[in-house]
Amino acid sequence: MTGYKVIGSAVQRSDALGHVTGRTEFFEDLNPPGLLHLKMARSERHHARLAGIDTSEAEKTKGVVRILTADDIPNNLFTPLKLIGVEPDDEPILAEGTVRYRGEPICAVIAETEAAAYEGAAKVVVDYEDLPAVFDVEEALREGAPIVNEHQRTNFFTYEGHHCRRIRFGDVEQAFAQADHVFEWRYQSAPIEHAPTETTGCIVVPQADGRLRIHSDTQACFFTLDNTALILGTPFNKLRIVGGTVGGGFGGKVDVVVEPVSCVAAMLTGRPVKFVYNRREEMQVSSPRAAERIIIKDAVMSGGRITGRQVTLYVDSGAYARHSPYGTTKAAAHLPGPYAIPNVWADCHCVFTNRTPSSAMRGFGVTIADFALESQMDRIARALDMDPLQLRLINAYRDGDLTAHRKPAEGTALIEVIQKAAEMVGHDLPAEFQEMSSWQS
Amino acid sequence: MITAVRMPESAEAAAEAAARGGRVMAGGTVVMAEVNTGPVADTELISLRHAGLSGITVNEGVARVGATTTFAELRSGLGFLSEAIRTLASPTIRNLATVGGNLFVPQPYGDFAVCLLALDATVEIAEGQETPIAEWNRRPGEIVTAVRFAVPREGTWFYHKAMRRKLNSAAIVTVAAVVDRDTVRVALGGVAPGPVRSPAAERVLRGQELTRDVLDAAGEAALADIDPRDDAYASAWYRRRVLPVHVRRAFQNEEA
Amino acid sequence: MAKLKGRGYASVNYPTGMNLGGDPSQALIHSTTTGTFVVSLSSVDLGQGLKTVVAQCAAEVLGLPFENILIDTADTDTGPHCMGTFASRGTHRVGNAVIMAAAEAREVMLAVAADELEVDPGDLETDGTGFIAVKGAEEKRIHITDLALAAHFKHGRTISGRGIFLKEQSTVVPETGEMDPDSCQAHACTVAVVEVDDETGVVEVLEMHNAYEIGRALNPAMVTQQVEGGAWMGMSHALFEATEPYYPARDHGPADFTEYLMPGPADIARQYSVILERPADNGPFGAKGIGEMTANAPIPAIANAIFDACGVRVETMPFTPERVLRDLDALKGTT
Amino acid sequence: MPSSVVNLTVNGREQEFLARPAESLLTSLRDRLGLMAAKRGCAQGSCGTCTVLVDDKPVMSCLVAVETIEAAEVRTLEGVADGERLDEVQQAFLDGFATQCGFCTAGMIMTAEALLAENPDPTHDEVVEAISGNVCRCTGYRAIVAAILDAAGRRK
Repeated sequence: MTGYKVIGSAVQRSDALGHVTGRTEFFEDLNPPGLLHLKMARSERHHARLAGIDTSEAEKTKGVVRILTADDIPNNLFTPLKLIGVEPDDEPILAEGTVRYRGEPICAVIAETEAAAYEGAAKVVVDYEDLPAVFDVEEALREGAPIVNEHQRTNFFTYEGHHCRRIRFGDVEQAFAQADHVFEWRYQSAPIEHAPTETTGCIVVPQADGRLRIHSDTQACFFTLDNTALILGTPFNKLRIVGGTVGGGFGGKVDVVVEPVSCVAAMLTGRPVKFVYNRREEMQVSSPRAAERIIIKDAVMSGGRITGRQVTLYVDSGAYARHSPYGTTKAAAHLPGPYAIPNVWADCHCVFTNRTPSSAMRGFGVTIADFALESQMDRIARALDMDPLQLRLINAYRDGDLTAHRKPAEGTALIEVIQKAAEMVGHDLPAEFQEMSSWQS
Repeated sequence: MITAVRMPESAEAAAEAAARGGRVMAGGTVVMAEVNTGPVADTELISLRHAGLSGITVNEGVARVGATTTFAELRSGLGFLSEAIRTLASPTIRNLATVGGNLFVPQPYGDFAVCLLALDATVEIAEGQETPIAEWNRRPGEIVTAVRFAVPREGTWFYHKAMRRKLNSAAIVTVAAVVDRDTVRVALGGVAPGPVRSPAAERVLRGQELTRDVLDAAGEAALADIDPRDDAYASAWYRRRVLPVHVRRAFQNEEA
Repeated sequence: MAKLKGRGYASVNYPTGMNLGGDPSQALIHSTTTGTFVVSLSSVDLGQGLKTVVAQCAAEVLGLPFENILIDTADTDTGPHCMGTFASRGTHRVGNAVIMAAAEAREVMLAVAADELEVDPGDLETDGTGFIAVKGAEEKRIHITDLALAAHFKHGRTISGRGIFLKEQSTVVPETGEMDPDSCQAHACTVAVVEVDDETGVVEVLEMHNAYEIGRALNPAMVTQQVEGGAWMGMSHALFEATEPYYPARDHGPADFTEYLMPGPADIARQYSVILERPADNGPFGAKGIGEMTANAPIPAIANAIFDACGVRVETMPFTPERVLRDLDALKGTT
Repeated sequence: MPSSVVNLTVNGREQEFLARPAESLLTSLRDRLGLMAAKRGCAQGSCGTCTVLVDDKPVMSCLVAVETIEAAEVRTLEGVADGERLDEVQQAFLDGFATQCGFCTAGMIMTAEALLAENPDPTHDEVVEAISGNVCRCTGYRAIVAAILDAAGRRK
């Protein structure tokens, strides 16, 4: 055994007592006196020029305190990964001149009650001039496609001068030329919502010393604080985030979408403000897992050895970048899957369309790639009339193999989990496959 | 914005309140969801909770079910409907949702309305008049007080609902039917803007043994009576494609 | 009508830690006057159990009972910086930072104990129950409560420690994609057993067999939670979920849990799970991240099982009854 | 806006408070009475996180206009434990690692309380049906179903 006393033991979760007694505090369990409610008037169009925004009726709504537009946000244009140097700023907190997806926030209505905020938001009159919209990644990349986001200039995110994130390892063309078989198939996924039971939200409470205390269900306190401070143009120490209890995250609560506008509302009214997505907003407006399209072309020898793999990946970023450029890089780093393939070529495109901006979600870049890669492995095995586990074992990466991104593999155990799974379901493997090991070549 | 909630204490008072305008609410499962999450045009809610409209009576084989009887109450009150009610939302919702309210929910919800159509139920309106459900159209200010139907003889009631989940899911296709020696009524849900009867399927089934061939023919015939739509659960194509399968399964007692 | 049964396989790896590094997390730890160790963080527990596992790490390093550890998070005024909870980085980054902080605190703890017991710190050991004792002379010992009181009121010392974990940022060579994106890789193989209704295209997942290699299972019960919950999510992604069911059209987007389909408690598969451990050199006690990856292998395992069952190759997620049935029809040549 | 005076017995205590027209029981519990265990996951009856017992029946409190249940008995998760002593359902959830993020837990436990009060020895399928309106996005449900069955066993 390991000799550890606490590590490796199933000690009770430290948060479970609070959960089963209902005492765990989530951000919305705070109810400060004088709380105002913020609701958004959102774009009803996929892509449109905003010819006019009339808030006069909304302002007259009983209980409405104030309405915010883009002009009220100090640094309205941002991108959350600017903290790690990603450019350009491409997304407004509140729409400015153009809306690029249905559901994009235009005006924030602040009111004494939730009902009044909803009613005010419904009374904002927006005059749209529709622009051509594009909803498909490959159509978006075609010449002449309408430009989704002029801050990005093109419908793809630019990686150091390249139109995509690339992997170039070995020579796939030669592998295809020398292969016994070449297989090419296509895969696609739908956008998927994080669907946390607790929706995204925050409550901002102005403090006696002029600072703002932000109660949030963010997954990343300082990330949210830093981005919010940049948007507000305030010193970082004017803000304080109190969080740490999240009713389901799954990557959906790192976008910094509710805090900045709530802070502006709290600063301008001098009162606590709550902005929490309703269920419809969570399902349709909050960023989903990106829809992906993946084309895999493999060079395969008759014995099952895969000698070349070419992958073309399109990640649908929606109208704005958010975390998708990083997710696309993460996908590239994951290719060609857990296999030692000597020739790998990948073009991973982060594409802008007029859909809800996608962003981080549990394993993004990897989850959908695994669907494609492991479907591909099954198809190859069937095409060669091979045992699907043996095909994987033949190609499995081991310690010391150089990955396609040129990092020596270590701590690998793909072979061992395959052997274990085979054992679990009574899938017989010949002796040579049972004796394989990830840490011996 | 809602500025008042009326709570009439009789059917007559409810009808009077409704005649003056306002949104009628029974269990609240539809109306409160709207009130909670967006602007509502109405300024008044008329709650039927205290209008004395709940309760089940069975007289000489005819059941009268008060409009605000919940599905939880109905499930324990009328055994033959148990399976149908099991497919309807979740137990917590069934503690609130009412028989009357179910008449007003849009497809692909409203499975009980499909049952009522198959049962050839009548709808009782506050004024005391009854209308066969197949001919009934809601008029503004009208309050449903009860539904009435003959309890089918044992072995003559058929119900089958195809869902995306095994429990708590809207209908892909709902089939409810009464098939007796001299009675054949087939009602379908999920496949049209409202619940529909299928005269074509009924013609095929009338007087026949419910053999595989007959059921297949009935299922095919039923396609003539539907007008399916796309929604979040299924496409119109899919509903049309699987309708014959589910018509057959409704009578075959197979699992979905 | 037939229910067609099939089995499918998928094997995957998953990176621990934010791609490309440059994502530090810090931990501060100090003892109260009575020997409770407060770990100050700004890290967020999403329900995956971060607070519990890092408390286990602190307890193990300090050699004290789990109950002696309190986790204080997540307040940016009181907790030191953390990049956030994502990318399966929490246990790895924060665990390492806590271990470093706890090791520093342990050194002070042993130094003060050495003063109290008048021995060399190197001769001391912790027993996991709260005592610091002289190796080989267990009667010569001091309890952490007495020790903390002495440190504070007699020696004027804080028993505390600082920790940070930083994986240096790697830049990508844009021409080739050369990079050092991760800290370690965990592994999984899932076998799914499904049944396909050949008249309706409905797929039911009957069983999922999961073999996971995750470096070290810091808390096996919580590992099981992740494996089971993730496999459910994978099954949900595979068969049900889409915010735009008619992609690329944006029509009929589900707006609530009624329309947004996920398997309910009646739809879950029987699960069998086995955990293997191959400790990672850079992981806390060898642990690799398991939070995200558990949803991944089930998806292709189900896709492959569907093919095994009925010959339909699903290429588009989710594998709805409609998609399966259209392909079944095409196979039969009926459309 | 005219508010109504509402009287309820909540967890055995008589409560009188003002509620806005069409205010949900959930809002009253949280905003008027400070009982925060019931959660707002959707406010539409689709998630079950706000489930409480009204006259012993589990209902989604977001769907109940509070003024329509004047004088009702309401029980929330705050009223389940006996002081610091957990009841069997709570203990089974704790011991069975049936919570992760914890947001669905209050609704799950209250649904289970109602089920076990009515049916002390439920089958697996009866437990599954009882919680079929309660969404959990973390656990995959198995541990929750197991905990409820375990709680039934503990009560025997």
